Amino acid sequence: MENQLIVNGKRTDGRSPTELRPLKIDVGIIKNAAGSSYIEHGKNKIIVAIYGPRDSHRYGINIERATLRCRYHMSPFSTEERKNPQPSRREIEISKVIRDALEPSLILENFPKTTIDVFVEVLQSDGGSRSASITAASVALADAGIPMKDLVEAVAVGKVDGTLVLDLNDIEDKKGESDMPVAFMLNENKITLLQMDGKMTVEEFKAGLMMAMEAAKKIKEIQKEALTRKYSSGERKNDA
Amino acid sequence: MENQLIVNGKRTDGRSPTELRPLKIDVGIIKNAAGSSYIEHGKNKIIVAIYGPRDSHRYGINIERATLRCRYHMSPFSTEERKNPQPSRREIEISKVIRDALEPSLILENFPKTTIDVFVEVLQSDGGSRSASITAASVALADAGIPMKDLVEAVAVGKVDGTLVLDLNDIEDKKGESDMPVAFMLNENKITLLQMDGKMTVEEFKAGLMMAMEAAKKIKEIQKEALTRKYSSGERKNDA
Amino acid sequence: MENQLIVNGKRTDGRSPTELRPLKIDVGIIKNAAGSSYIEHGKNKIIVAIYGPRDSHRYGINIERATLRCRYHMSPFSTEERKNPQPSRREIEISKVIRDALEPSLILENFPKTTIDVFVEVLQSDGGSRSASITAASVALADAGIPMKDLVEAVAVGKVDGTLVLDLNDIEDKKGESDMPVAFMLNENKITLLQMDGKMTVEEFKAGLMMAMEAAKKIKEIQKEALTRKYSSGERKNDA
Amino acid sequence: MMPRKNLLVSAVRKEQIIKSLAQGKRVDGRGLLDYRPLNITPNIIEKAEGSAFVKLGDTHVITGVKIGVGTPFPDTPNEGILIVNAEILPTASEYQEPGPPDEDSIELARVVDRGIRESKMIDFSKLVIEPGKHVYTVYVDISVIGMDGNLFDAASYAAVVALMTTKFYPLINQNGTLVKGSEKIPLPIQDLGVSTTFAKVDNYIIVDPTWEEESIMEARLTIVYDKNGNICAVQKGGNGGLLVDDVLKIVDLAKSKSEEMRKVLEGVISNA
Amino acid sequence: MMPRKNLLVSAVRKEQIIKSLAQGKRVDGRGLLDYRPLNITPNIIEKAEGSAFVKLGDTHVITGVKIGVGTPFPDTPNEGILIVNAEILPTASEYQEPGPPDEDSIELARVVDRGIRESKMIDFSKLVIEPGKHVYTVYVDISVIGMDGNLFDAASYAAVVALMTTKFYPLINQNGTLVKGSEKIPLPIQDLGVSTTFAKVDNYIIVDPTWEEESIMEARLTIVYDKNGNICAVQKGGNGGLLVDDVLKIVDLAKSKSEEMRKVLEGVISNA
Amino acid sequence: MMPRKNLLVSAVRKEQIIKSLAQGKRVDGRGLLDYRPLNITPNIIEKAEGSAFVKLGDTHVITGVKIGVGTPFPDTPNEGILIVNAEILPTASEYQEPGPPDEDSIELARVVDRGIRESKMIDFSKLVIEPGKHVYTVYVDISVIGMDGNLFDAASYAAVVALMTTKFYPLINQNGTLVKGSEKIPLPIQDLGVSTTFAKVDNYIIVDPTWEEESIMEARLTIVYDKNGNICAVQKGGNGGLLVDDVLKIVDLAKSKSEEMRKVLEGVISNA
Repeated sequence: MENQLIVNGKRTDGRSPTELRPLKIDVGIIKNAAGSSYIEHGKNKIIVAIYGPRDSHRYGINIERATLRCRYHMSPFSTEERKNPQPSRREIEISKVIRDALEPSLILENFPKTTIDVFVEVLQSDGGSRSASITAASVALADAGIPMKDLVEAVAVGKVDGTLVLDLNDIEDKKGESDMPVAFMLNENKITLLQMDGKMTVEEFKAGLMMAMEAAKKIKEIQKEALTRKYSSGERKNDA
Repeated sequence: MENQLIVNGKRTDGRSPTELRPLKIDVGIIKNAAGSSYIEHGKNKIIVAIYGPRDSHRYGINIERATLRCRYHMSPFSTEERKNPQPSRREIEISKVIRDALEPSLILENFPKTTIDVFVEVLQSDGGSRSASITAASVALADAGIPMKDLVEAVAVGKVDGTLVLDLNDIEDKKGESDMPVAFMLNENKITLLQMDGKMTVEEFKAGLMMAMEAAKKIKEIQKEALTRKYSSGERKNDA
Repeated sequence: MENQLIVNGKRTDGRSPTELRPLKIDVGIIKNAAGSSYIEHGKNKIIVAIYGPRDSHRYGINIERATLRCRYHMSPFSTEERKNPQPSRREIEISKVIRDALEPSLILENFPKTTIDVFVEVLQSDGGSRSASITAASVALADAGIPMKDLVEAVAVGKVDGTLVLDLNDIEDKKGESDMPVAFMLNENKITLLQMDGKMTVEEFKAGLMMAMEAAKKIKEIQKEALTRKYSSGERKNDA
Repeated sequence: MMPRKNLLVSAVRKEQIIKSLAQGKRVDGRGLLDYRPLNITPNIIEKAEGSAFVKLGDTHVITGVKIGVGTPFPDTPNEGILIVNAEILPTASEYQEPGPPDEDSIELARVVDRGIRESKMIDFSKLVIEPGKHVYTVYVDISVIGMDGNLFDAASYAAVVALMTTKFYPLINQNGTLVKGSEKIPLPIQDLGVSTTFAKVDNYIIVDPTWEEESIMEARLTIVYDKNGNICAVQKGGNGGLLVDDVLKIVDLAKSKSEEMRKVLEGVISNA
Repeated sequence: MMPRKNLLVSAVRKEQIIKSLAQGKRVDGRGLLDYRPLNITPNIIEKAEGSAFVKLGDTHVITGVKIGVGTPFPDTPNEGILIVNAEILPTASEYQEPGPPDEDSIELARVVDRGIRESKMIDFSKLVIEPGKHVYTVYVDISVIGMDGNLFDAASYAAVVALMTTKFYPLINQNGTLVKGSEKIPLPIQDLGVSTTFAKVDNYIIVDPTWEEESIMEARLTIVYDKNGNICAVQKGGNGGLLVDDVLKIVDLAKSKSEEMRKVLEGVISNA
Repeated sequence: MMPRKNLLVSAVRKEQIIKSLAQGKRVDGRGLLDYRPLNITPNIIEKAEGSAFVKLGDTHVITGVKIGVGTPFPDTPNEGILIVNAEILPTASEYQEPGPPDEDSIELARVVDRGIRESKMIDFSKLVIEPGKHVYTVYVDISVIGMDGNLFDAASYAAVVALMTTKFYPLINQNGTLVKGSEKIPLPIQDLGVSTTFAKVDNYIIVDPTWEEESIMEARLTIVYDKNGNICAVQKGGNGGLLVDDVLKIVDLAKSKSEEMRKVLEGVISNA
């Protein structure tokens, strides 16, 4: 039963092991935000809004650089079973790792004593919602004009029916042998998020990393197109 | 069964449709407060204390006028079934609409950067506790010497057994067809609170509004008497 | 059945009515803390860390002296049944009475506008955990170099099978007739904590107080030895 | 307890808004009694039994409906349960802090709840699986994504469209076990309450206020009409007052406006 | 964790208070061992099974008693349940912020609870409906409306009077269903713990301290005596110490004072 | 949502640390790939079914294991339950405020949880008392007492040693009642995941970073290996990035290092 997730080299949704799910990004969808984006990645539907940099009066704020805050949150209707609207421990951990994934790409020294907020709302969740959130958030940060060294893109790899596969969907995430989301800053050849659970040999781990990196290159093209689409349409926001 | 709430033109507590329940107000009952009042309206027993204006050090405080805060809270023993002491969503909404009902009457520009607190405690609840709270709070604000354009008084009207009635008691509130609390600033011919649920025709709505306004005039007399009683007894507080 | 707690003058753990349980104190066990201590008193295993004096930016901080804060907390594994990690009402009350027990001994005027934190963690609880916490906290405060008039030591007395006994263990605390923890500043002949529940005659109460005071003298010796042990070993911290 | 921070509207801008109203026009070009463009997408969340994405100008709201099973309240053993919850997300505006629902979110949920409940939109007596034991719970969750005024109408439209287009698998009691039915069914809908919101800015009564307009308004009045022209929910908002005559006038305006909006909503639903 | 803000008493006022004590008088005219006027109104809340409004000078406390049905604790299947809860309301003083119970409210509830429990006031073995399954839960809710010192005694008096005057409908097990009895019954009362509170200000021991006095006191001692003259609860308060001799003296003073207050409470109850 | 305050490391100190690393040594004298002294005391809490006190340098962690009875999750009726909870106590450092678990505590608990769960350390199918009704709940509570870096490894070692040395009374179903067995049994252990943590400071990869090192690191990588040499959990930490080559290198380093630490842990356990 369990090894029915890949049949004749095709996955439950018809993809090959190294194929990405459909991925679509829109930029600049929320009026009040400094930057925003909307991503559909598989069945994930996620919205990201950036607020800031804004002066922070919080005691203990960093006086040398902007402080990045991040909230990853799932709407109650985003999951099969209704989700309690209160942040779960899972959401709190993911908020942290998303922040850690984005921060290396940003030049925060330009905005001392300020806060930059990344608000991620998962309207519908599928496998890989944290990866999709990072991909979308990086675009939204670019839309907000936050100076960055590179875009960040994320995708998961994992092992399903003993096979390495790219970009796990919900059922593969739950029933597969392992799941490993990775985020990249490709220009610098850097990894900014890396988590794994399940079991993998060292060789599988290394091969999976390379598979994820190849996919990240494709995702980066989609990110750039989304930004170009907005900024070539003459809606360019002032950097101020 | 249901149309037993009015029998021979008399309501469950013997009143006629346009009759107010007994209403009694005392002023200045809490030593530490800037102003205070106690109201009995039907079986409602409610205490209101005013603190402030006091300097506020809260970030984001209004620098042009006083900020009005309001808490409406029910004691655990105030209801038939013991009420959980934590504020319910109902109490939070009512706190807000009471604040919005009182604020138009106050001249808050006199006290920039300060906070004025209205603390309402329902010791025993009956139908119309939010209306009684507003009536009492306005008197307590006057007792505190907060400059005001007019007193605010509130009362509910509603439909019971197809008849428009004034000042619903508990059972009428629960079993009747509709309930509409209204607060007035009579001098300016203004409505500062208006809520309704249940069903009413447009004509009933309009007639109900007029019925409430007539009752508000009577309530205003009781408010004024309560204030006169205190301030003629020589206990007058300094405005400072 | 119930009067089996003392048999032939011996208690459940073999002690005589006026005998202390084994009591051991270590000083200076947490690297980051300004002061710290570890106490084993019966089966109680408790750690105390002191942080501060540190500048406080809290609104309303005392500008004439240091503000003492205290948290008494039980680890989830410290009790027979797993304890919910959230602070219970019991823990909140005990935090308060411990603070009140320690404060009279400290010269807080030396550190205006600062906060001194006393963090008590009960790793394993037995009867008398609040008393042991006070005994340990006073030593930790000395270790932190907070100037004090005297050490504070605490111990409980109570009535078990009609007999006055010293230093109740868990079963005596739960099944005995009364429990009375007392804290002393012996130099000044003062009591800084005193609670009691259960029933005692006035005579028993007075005799119990004296019994506790005698025990406190012994505990004070152990406190002093612990401090001497650390400070004679050349690890002395600078007062700065 | 504390009022939310309002949008700061400069004195110059305020004057401009009022001057425009005096000339019968809003600063965004609308007439005083015109709604902003309203765009409603039903079934946007496949994982929910019902959903709708409403764009009312730049006010964006998504509502999802989930159907669960619950125990009825002891005093209504023969009725299903309605739970309405709203969160004004921190994405919505720079003044919205993340955290548990604030008073504005709670008020929003409660007003939408009353509109659904008091219009008798759903026949809750038909949402009983086993009397006193198992009933359906209808969760209506409102997420405000973007904030530009008139949240009540946008959230209400999203909620009613989501409910009208909800389809769910019924549960059937087979020898004491609840078994999922084979075909999805709609909710037992019997009415449709339509919300309209008016604001008084200076001396002018306008419909569908933007946030800017709300920030300088005297007060706001939301009225829900059922299909028979009865008023079934009213909520005044804002820290000013309304003349008694304003209220009487708004009630009439709302009646005709609600009929207009009812047609829009019914159109969306029939095309869903 | 943090101490409450105390009333700020000026140095001049403090001197005045102490000078007065030296002359055997409080600044409000009382003797050192006199209570303020005590006014107790039982049955003030009709919706509660028991209630009392206590005015001890300007310290005002209302306590309500509600009787509910609950499941007994596993280790005491044959005992009813007591739940004491206190809130120092924000109406009580300018230092009281609204919010969940602070440490002072919690301490107050716990000290009143111990006074009731340890004096064996209520025979909980008689509050069982079905052993191990259904017992009565006695909720004692204390609302402090006005704060002027000595909350412990005021709250304790309000609680014991409310309990002594409680009347409730018993529940009777009829073939597995709990049915309301036809006539109200009182709680099974077997004792009455009486609280008295002393404070040490400068070198003087006084009873029933006002807030002003509490703000400059060394420490406070509350003692509860049962009807047989046993001590059943003690609580020291305040951030100073008491001499051992003070404690010994207060214990004796409290005994006679508690007999005096017991008569007052019994008078109120018998007239209720 | 907000990052924790880090230790403030002066520029001079930072330079000193890096200069030392360039010479193949840590400022505390260790080699780049050496752990600090590791001291583990099992069974330190008699009231817990399992416990361990771990000192990894000045990072001190106590973990207690409690076994309770619970209802299995509906989708896993034949499995026991694991609940891992961590609190970085305010005793641990001056930056740790008391309060509900912060994001660092939650991340710590979740990473330890994954290490236990994904290594298949415990055979949860053997922790069932009655399928679908009663299963054992294994509570792993982590209290961080002192903080000096590398919490993940210290907490993980404390957790696995506590679990390996846990002994508890089984519950036996006798005619529908759960009865305590007469002899304690161990948990059904089938593997042992070993965590190792590496950090990148300047251009150097080091193991077991101190807090000072973590405060100036680029990033951190924690890897858990099972007994067969499979990776079963990974967590990158820190607000910088790691070169892809660094990750590949660390994975290999971690494998041999985990074998070394496995021997240490097994030694402790076999002597317990």
